[in-house]
Amino acid sequence: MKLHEYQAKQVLSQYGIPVPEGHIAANQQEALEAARIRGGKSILKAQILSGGRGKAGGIIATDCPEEAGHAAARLLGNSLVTGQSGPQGLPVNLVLIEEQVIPDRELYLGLLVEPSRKRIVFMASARGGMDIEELAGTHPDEIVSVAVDPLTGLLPYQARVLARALGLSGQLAVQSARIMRALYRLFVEKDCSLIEINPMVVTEDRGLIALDAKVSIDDNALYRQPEIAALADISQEDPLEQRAAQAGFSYVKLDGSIGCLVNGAGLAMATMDLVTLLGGRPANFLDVGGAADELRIRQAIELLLDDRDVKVAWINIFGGILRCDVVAKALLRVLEDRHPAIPIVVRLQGTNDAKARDMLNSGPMTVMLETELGRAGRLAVAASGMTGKKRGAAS
Amino acid sequence: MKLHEYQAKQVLSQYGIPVPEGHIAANQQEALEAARIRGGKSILKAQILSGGRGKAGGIIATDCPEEAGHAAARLLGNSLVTGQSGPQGLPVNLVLIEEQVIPDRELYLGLLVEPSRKRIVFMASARGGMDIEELAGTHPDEIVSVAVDPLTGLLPYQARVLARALGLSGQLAVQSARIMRALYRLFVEKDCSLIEINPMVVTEDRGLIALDAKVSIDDNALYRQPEIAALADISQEDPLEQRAAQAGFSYVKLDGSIGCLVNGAGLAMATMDLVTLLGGRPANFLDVGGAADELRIRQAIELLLDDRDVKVAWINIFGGILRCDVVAKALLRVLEDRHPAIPIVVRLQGTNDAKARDMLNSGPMTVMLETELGRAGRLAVAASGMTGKKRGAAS
Amino acid sequence: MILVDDRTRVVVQGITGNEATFHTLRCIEYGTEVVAGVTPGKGGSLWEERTPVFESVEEAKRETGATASIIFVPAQFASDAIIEAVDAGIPLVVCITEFIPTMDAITWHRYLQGTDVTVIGPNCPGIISPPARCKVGIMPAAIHMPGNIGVVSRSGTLTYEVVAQLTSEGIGQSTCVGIGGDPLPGTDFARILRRFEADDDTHAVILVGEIGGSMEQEAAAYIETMSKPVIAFVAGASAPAGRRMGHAGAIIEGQSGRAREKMAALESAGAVVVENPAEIGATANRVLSSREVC
Amino acid sequence: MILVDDRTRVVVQGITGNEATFHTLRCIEYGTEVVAGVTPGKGGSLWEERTPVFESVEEAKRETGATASIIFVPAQFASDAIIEAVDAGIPLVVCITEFIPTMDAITWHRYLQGTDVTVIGPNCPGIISPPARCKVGIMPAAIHMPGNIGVVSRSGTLTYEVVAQLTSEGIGQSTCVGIGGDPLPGTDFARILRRFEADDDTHAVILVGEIGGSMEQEAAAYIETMSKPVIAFVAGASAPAGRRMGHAGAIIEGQSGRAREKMAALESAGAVVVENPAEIGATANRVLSSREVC
Repeated sequence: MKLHEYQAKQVLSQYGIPVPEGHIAANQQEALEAARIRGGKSILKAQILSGGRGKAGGIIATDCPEEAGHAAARLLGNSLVTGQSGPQGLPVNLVLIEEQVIPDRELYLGLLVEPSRKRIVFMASARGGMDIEELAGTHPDEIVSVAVDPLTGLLPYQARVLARALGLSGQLAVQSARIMRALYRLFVEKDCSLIEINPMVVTEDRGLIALDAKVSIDDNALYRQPEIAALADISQEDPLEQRAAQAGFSYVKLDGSIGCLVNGAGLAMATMDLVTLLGGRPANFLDVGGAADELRIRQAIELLLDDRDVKVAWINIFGGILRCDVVAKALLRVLEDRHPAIPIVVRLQGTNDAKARDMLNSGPMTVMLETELGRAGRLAVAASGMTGKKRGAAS
Repeated sequence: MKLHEYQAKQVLSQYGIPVPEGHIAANQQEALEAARIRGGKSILKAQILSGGRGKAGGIIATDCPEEAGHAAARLLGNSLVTGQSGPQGLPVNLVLIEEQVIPDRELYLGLLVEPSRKRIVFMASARGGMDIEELAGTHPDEIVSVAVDPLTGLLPYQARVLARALGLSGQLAVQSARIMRALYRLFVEKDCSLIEINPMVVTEDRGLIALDAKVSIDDNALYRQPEIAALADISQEDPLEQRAAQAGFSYVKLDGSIGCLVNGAGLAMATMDLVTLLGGRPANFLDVGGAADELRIRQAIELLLDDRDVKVAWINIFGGILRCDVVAKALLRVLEDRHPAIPIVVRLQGTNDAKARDMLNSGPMTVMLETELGRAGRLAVAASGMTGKKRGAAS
Repeated sequence: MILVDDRTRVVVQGITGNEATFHTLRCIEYGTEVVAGVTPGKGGSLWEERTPVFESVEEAKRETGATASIIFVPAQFASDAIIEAVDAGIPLVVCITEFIPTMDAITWHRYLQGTDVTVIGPNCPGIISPPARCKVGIMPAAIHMPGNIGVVSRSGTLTYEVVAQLTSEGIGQSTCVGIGGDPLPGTDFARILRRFEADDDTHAVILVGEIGGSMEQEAAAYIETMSKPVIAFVAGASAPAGRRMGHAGAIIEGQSGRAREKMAALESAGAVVVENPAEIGATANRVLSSREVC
Repeated sequence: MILVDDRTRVVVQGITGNEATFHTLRCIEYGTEVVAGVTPGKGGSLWEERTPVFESVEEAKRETGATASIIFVPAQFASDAIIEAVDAGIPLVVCITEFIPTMDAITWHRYLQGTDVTVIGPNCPGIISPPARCKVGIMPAAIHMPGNIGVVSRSGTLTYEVVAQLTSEGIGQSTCVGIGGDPLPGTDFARILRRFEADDDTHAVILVGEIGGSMEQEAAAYIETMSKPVIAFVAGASAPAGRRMGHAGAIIEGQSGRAREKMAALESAGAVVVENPAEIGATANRVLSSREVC
């Protein structure tokens, strides 16, 4: 789960990490008032859960409160399309109005969990302000990483290594050590999966300030982070993804036309890969999960049918715990209720597959049964080509 | 550093561990008022830093506030001699007036640092109320110990093992796990060296309550525990030990007549052992420490001279960092200032010992010089026999 | 075979739960020797009127000589269960539980450092060894067939798919290990490959990877030194970057997480990389026939 | 000799402090190869116009090939210094610093678990090996004499006393190790005895214990298996129970902490136990002559 910038800064602030002074506004009036607190210049930042806001016009420097009010009015209520937001963009419901901070230098400080080291790792670079992936490409030697032992936490000597990487000495090094200890504590106590402060700026009069901040939380730990979980902003999610999340599916909307319903993440990815390899385009990733029962399978099928981009549905189930006949029963029920117009390719293997096939063979003609994975994939792709044209012509 | 029972219970309470309701009183009037809050019966407990208070009459059950006031008056301002307090006893300056708790069962729960395992260890027994050393002697199988990994803290499965050792199940086991987690956190966060809750009682209506509590703090960590350090009660220390502590010496008052001044703890113990082996009795353990300079040596010599039990002073220095000539200089200065009446045996070995001996050979006759350890010991013991009689006769 | 054999004695942590009961019965049906269960508060009882339940793993091990554990407890208790098994001296721990917080995984990974314990999972189907008829997991046993091919995978059902393809081609398995889909799995490809390489019963290995992390690249470094053929598939070639694909670990963050990079690393290490997931069995058949492995 | 020899290259942590400067100069005078110092904020400078100072132990090791470290930093920074040395790959760490909180010691002890690093101290005089003219410590060098007797002790000046007695009896030392007076020393008697037993240059060992803990009893268990004679003294026979005698670890808590119990354990393990601290040298002479060790 990602936090908005303003939420991330609130959390940082709770841990004693300096952030710019700022207020959040949901409409022009609030923005105007917030900017008046600032007095003259301020910075407006659209609160969407995506990077690349600057280039997309989501960050605006203003010279007076009135200008801030107007800029807020332009941003609020509209969608902002960034390089990372997807083509529909994301709705701007809040803007953050902050003081303008004049940086001497821009630094990078990030914390993440590195799978190969199995530790929380600090990444630091004196070249802040640019994307870390980009920095890793152009200046890999200027990123220093330090893995933290969970037994000891960040050690003083490690904080010194990081401060040197950031080019800090004296009081600034002492302040950075304090900030890094606080960040580590925050990361652990709030079950973060990522904290990125980019840029962390050095100011002449106020030392280090976290000018921008990204915080992501480990979804598996939200059960013990009720305060964080309450910060979730579902307006930033695709409606189908919201629905899938509520039903407990792993679902990712993609831009193709073949809706895939699969049990298991690996098989679901392999199904997408096969579709793509055969020249089709998957409309989604959908893993119904190990604990799926008839109701959940029905909900998943309906999710596919409700996606207007889906021209063919492919149900690809390898029955283990989940029995194939349960899937067949769910499908028959949906077919009966909704009489879907799109073709449905069904591939059932494993527990009770013969029984399931018998059930479906006596069902409606829109279901194409195939037991072998490759042939089922070719059926789905072929059907998407046909129906894509047919439906396209009809619309 | 040891905490008084009332202080220990305050700390426990801060960590959410249930303790009896109680108030502290420094005089009869306060005791009366505190007992009135209780209403009828209450328990009076003399606050001294020593065990064995019960047998010594320091814990009194009273039936009405007036009785409590009178009992407090009897205890306060007097010394209480217990089996562990030494013959002079310890002054009672405060009494704790507590509600009477009716226990169903008495349990034992302790935490300490076990040197061989290098971990904090929980000790638990369903046989509370008796001394753990005694219990270890009579019922070793009924003490369960669990070592805690500092990486993980007390694990849920370990808390279950301990709860079973305490004979607790259901809600009481859940409560005990909560208490044990809190105790571990307290132990670590406050740099404890010992926590003992004996007895922890099971009550019918209020679950577990810490009826008595001992907490000791690691002296080496007091620099980072200012709140705890402020709780120190020097009234419970021997005046000479107080003075030594202020000067930064390791000093323990003993009941003999040969005052020993040594550099290094091991050599100081060996010096005492040698004195004892030769039939003498050491008046003290005194390690002036590695960083001793002339001033500190002078302070140490004066400490010995000010101890009225000291009939002979034995200065036993193995010069390493500490130069023997510095010791000689300090000694000559004290001799000049105070002209002590008791004999002084001096044994100096190591750095600059020849120079030191030259300095002392031209000094006053009360100094007996000897370089070999065994002979120096025999001189000191022999002198204590003579002067013990002489001074005894003179007094 | 690796990790399990016909002397493996299993303790089931959380045995009295519904899911645990279902799968434990399937394990026993297959032939696994399940000697004990552990459910705090139910010690002293008999599970399904056959298997003794203990208060702790330590007690279970002491009383029954268990040599492996399988964990079915809920996510918030699973890390404690893993460490309890380690502390009890169980050398092989299979953790089926899904959704364990990463911070907990960091702790028990550190705890395992310097021990000889192998943790399979979490969020995995477990281990099955058809020649030993030993299953410590939740995979459908029926699709397996005894043989000489090792399978190691980050997935559940995709492994079943691969195994079913192998079996339908007449290629039996020595041991199939699902190491799980979490970002910090207890063990990794390289360590399992090392065991297969040293195992006389295994003649070739199928590796089923996926996007995210760099475990396939680390495996590739070891594959270069292996004498036995490795056939590899990496799921997620069509997955978009930055999105989590079901498994907590299946997310492309940076170059090394992409399927293309993983496949390239495996291929250049000498593995036969299959692009089409429907052709893993057939490719295995072709490769193994040509190398006369089976 | 053990732990150090004439190839030992020492880095001094906290070299620019007064005490560190004094003792480092003494080490160099004796013959120790001090190759680097570390003081954060002073990296790049030269200590006493001769030895390079670095920002970190890692850098010092990389640049100078240091093989041992000696720590003089204040107590609140000492645990960090120990772990920094371990992380830098220094296999021998001598910590002179006194007054380290026990909670910190618990942490770095856990950190050392599973590593091959030897920590001598804290609160110790260090190590000296007269035949190698290598001193990584603060003991007065002049009292030592090259020879074949190993000395291991929990004390500082009492060790000097014992060594001076040995030297005056004409008995030289292979290596003298002060493991320190803290309750949780980095290493213990048994581990040092094991090294002496394996060391061809050492023919017998003097062990100087004291009250508190049970390290002498653990040593006794090993002494039973030793081929070389051990002469032991335990300080604190006349100390009262429950009082801390200078050293944080020297406090009698329970039976096993008493000198009498320790002496009995050592004696029944075959060590020659000396009661009179003034007779350790003479006893050594007698024992060693009779066994023809020297």
